[in-house]
Amino acid sequence: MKKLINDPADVVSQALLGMEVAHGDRLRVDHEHKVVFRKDAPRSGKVGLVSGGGSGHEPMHGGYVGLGMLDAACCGEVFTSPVPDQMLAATTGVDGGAGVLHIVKNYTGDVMNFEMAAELAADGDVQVRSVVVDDDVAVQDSLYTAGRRGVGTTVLLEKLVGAAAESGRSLDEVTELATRINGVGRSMGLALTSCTVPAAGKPTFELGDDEMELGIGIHGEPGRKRVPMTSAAEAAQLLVDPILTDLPYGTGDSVIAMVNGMGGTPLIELYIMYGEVQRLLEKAGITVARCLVGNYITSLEMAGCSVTLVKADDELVGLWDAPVNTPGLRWGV
Amino acid sequence: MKKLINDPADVVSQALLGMEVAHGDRLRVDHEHKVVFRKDAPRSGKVGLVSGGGSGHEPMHGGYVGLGMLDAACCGEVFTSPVPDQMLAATTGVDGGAGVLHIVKNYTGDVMNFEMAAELAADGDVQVRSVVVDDDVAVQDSLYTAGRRGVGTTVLLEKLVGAAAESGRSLDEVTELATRINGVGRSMGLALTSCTVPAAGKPTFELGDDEMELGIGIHGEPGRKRVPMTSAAEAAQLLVDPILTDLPYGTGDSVIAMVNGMGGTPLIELYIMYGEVQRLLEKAGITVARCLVGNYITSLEMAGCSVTLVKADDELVGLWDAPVNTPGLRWGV
Amino acid sequence: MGDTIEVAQFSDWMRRYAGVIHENAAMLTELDSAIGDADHGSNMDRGMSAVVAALEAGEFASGADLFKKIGMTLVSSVGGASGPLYGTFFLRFGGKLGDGPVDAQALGVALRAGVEGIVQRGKAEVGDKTMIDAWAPALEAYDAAAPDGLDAALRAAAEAGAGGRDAATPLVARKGRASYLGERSAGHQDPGATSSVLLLEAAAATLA
Amino acid sequence: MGDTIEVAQFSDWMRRYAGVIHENAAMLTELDSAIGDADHGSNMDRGMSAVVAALEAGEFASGADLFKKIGMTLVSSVGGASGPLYGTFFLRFGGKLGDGPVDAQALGVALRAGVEGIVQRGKAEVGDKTMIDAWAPALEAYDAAAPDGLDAALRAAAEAGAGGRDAATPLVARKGRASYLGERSAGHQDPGATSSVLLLEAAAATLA
Ligand SMILES: Nc1ncnc2c1ncn2[C@@H]1O[C@H](COP(=O)(O)OP(=O)(O)O)[C@@H](O)[C@H]1O
Ligand SMILES: Nc1ncnc2c1ncn2[C@@H]1O[C@H](COP(=O)(O)OP(=O)(O)O)[C@@H](O)[C@H]1O
Ligand SMILES: [Mg+2]
Ligand SMILES: [Mg+2]
Ligand SMILES: [Mg+2]
Ligand SMILES: [Mg+2]
Repeated sequence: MKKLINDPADVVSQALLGMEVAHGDRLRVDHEHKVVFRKDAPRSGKVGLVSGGGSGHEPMHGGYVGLGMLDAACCGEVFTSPVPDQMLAATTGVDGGAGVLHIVKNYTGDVMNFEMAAELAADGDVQVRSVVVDDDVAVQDSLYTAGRRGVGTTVLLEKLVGAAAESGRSLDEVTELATRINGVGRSMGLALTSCTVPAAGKPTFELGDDEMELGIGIHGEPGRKRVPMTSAAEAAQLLVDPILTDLPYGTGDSVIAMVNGMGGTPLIELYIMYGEVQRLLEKAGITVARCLVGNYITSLEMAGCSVTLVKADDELVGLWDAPVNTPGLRWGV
Repeated sequence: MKKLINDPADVVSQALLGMEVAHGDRLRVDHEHKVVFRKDAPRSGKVGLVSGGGSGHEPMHGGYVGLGMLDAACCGEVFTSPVPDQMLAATTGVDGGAGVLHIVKNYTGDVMNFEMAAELAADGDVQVRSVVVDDDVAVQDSLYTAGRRGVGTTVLLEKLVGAAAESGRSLDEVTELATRINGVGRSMGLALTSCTVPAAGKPTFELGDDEMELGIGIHGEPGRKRVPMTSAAEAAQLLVDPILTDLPYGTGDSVIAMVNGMGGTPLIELYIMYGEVQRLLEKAGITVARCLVGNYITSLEMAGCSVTLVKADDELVGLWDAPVNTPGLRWGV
Repeated sequence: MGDTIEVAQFSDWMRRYAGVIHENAAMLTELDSAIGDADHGSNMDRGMSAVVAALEAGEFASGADLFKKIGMTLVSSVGGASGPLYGTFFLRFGGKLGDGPVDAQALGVALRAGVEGIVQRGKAEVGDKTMIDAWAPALEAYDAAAPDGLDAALRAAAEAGAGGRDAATPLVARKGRASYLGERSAGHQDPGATSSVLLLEAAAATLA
Repeated sequence: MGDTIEVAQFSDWMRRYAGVIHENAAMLTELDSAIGDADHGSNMDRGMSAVVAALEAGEFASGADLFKKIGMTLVSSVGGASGPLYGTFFLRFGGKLGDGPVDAQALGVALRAGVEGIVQRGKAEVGDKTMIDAWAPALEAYDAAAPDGLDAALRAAAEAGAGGRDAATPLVARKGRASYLGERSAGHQDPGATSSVLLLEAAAATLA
């Protein structure tokens, strides 16, 4: 394992030290709880947005804290959900009287820890709601399983809901919006290489030179199936087809699209992928209203990419274009 | 070689197709010449800024085209300088009557091709100046050698000079500023892995699990020397020490600092590195006025990072904070 | 060893488990690499080190006090799926212990309450390929052997837990991270079931 | 083969060189991996394919015309260091050929002009570990053997070029990308010197 770290056990807290000095103008870090706060949190009268999850997905979530996006992000160990104490500290730290929305990715650990935190916060009478993002079409949804994972839609949702909260919408409205966005968000990902969890010290899985993993999440897990390595054009099809099949909308609609790198794929390849994805959407009669191409929700140094589509209407495009000022996403300010 | 591409010979033109659809609101692509133009180029009365070089360093340079930064970027093959025809097309395409500055990284190929283009452009009576960036302290400077490479300072220089050009400064002023910035910019980089040039099909060099390359450029070349793999704290020292030794300034001064990833190093590690770098600068009595942490000038999927310092005075900080709207760098707008 | 358990023995159990987890952390993470995210060993190791630190720092008058602390410590330090699950287990387990010495039957009641807590949190059933596949048969075996005393009951539980763990290996996961793998999860041993059996084995070695 | 060169032979030279470059592209890139950026083979291959396409597309009345086109084509298609260097070589080379048939002495004059172009562009000297290390001894050997005719001169040039290329291998590079490696560049064969020798060998096989 070759990583620019000092101690595998200390990766998260040391990265937070770096974030704090790099972005001290906009962010504040609670090192005890490993929570990244917007510098001016809590903002009175504004619904607080809290997200969090395992680390290793940078810039998510700490990099999405700031004006027009999150008020706080809880940083768990690498690929490990944070603990309720962290979410509680974040929740009480951002509550400006208008309540707090937890944005939770659908993983057993994340859901349970956020649930425990919400129970604790309710005792202290902060009004807490939560939305669970579950947009990964690689996973069959069913009542009898853990359901779909939360992946790329999380990024777009945090931006969109962040803008809504910034504009003064109520906790009910913000929660409704978040639920609606999750309902029209779909993602699918693939990996060309494994990543190495620092504490594990070796790659999570081995993959041949002629293979890739299709239907991966964001924790360096193996995917739904192993398929032969293929061209960008075919890889795009492998990602877009299952999304199109699953979309609760289609021809004539427009979307916010993201082609996301898993951390180790160069931007030049992501642009090739975006070209392919765009062509497939065009063929399906879907217009891209806005897009992101880059590393937005990653799995350490994994090579690979994912595609996310969120149906866009005028309201969402307006929220998308609203100012955002975070380390990971910034415009309009 | 596992890459999300269609054809090793067609990587650059296909990525440009993706860039064009992703950023069509701000950019225009001349596919024949592989030049990325600012959509509203040429801007009458504004000095045109043209850069370019081999591809594989994304977001540089195409991702730095836009308001407040470059007017055009010439995209060579991967790690290969573009040809004079490209620079000529870019130069005539951005000249708004106030002349054009070529921002050239000091590599034999880049320098010669830009030189030939400038000769051709002068025939067509566009006024052309050029600045050659040579900031890499890993390379001994000497009259008898090719001199130092141009690396990280290029990014900061394009931003700063871009703001100056945007504000209406003359070709002389902009050229003088660029030369001045290059004079106070220093960089040093290291690699944990090689990258694979698509047309070559295999890693440029092999590196053991306990080794790293110190003093690398940005073309996937082996470095100045091979050293044992080490901690983030020691790696930071290996990068910062030679920069400090070489700086034409020191204690009491302030800088714009960049901790840059080579493409395959996750952001969480770059933040750890930034924390270490900041601490070393503090010890040396140097204040960080502004910083960048992320993948800004890369070598495909190479793991590793570089540190760049540019001395900052009030003028430069003002130029830094001025609005910029490019795919790779955006704020204030 | 008598037929009731003292608070000190509970401490021993936890210390022994912490040691066993530390020794087996790489193995647990390896199992989690195959069908999860390569952190179960480090998660449990981090949690049990925190538990040992809590034991050093405090005095505990009763098993109830002790396990309340342990449950809270795990909830606060592990994260992931296993943090809330093991945390809830010990909180509920401790909640049933009462103040006095604990006999085989009382321990059985507490274990069942702990496991019910896991089920409430995680909503897994036997056959979902989770730690429940170890715990469910372990509880049954425990109750069946409890009349023969603590030692017999705990040994039976550990053995049945191991059987349940192994029986789950061929299954396709329906809960937890392994469920995302679909058919590919079959044939792999569940990390949480594995750490649960280690807990039962440590109990058999310390509580009887 | 006579003692003067026809335009068709110049075309043959270029076609043959294109083929040789294509066959040796991987080897040239391999050399460039060790002390450069792993693109010399693909650079030259791209350029010489463009040259072949230009030969197909056009008719050339004289060597001067032909090499002007070739030089421009290389400048416009190769990039990197080798594009301007080989491009300038052929532009200057062609500029000296004149309209009539080319004899051994005239070819020598043209070669020297080409190499002077490389030196003007790249400012390298013998011993800097660049293609100049092949060209400089090649020119000398050519001139010395020119009285014996084209064939002898070109063979001598190719052989001396190879000697120069090999003599540069132990050197530390002072120009081009290899110079960034410092001491580590010693012991590696220079890619550009290698492709230059291939060009001379192709000349010996086609022009005499
Ligand atoms: N819903 C659930 N109910 C019971 N146990 C579960 C459930 N989900 C996961 N587990 C257990 O948790 C283990 C994984 O723990 P761990 O790796 O620490 O957490 P994470 O999956 O969040 O990385 C699994 O092997 C499984 O035994
Ligand atoms: N200044 C120079 N003068 C002469 N030849 C040079 C000079 N710089 C580089 N070269 C030659 O160019 C070769 C490298 O060409 P190539 O790999 O195509 O370009 P780049 O170095 O831009 O990647 C070197 O092997 C060397 O022979
Ligand atoms: Mg985990
Ligand atoms: Mg090159
Ligand atoms: Mg796990
Ligand atoms: Mg090269």
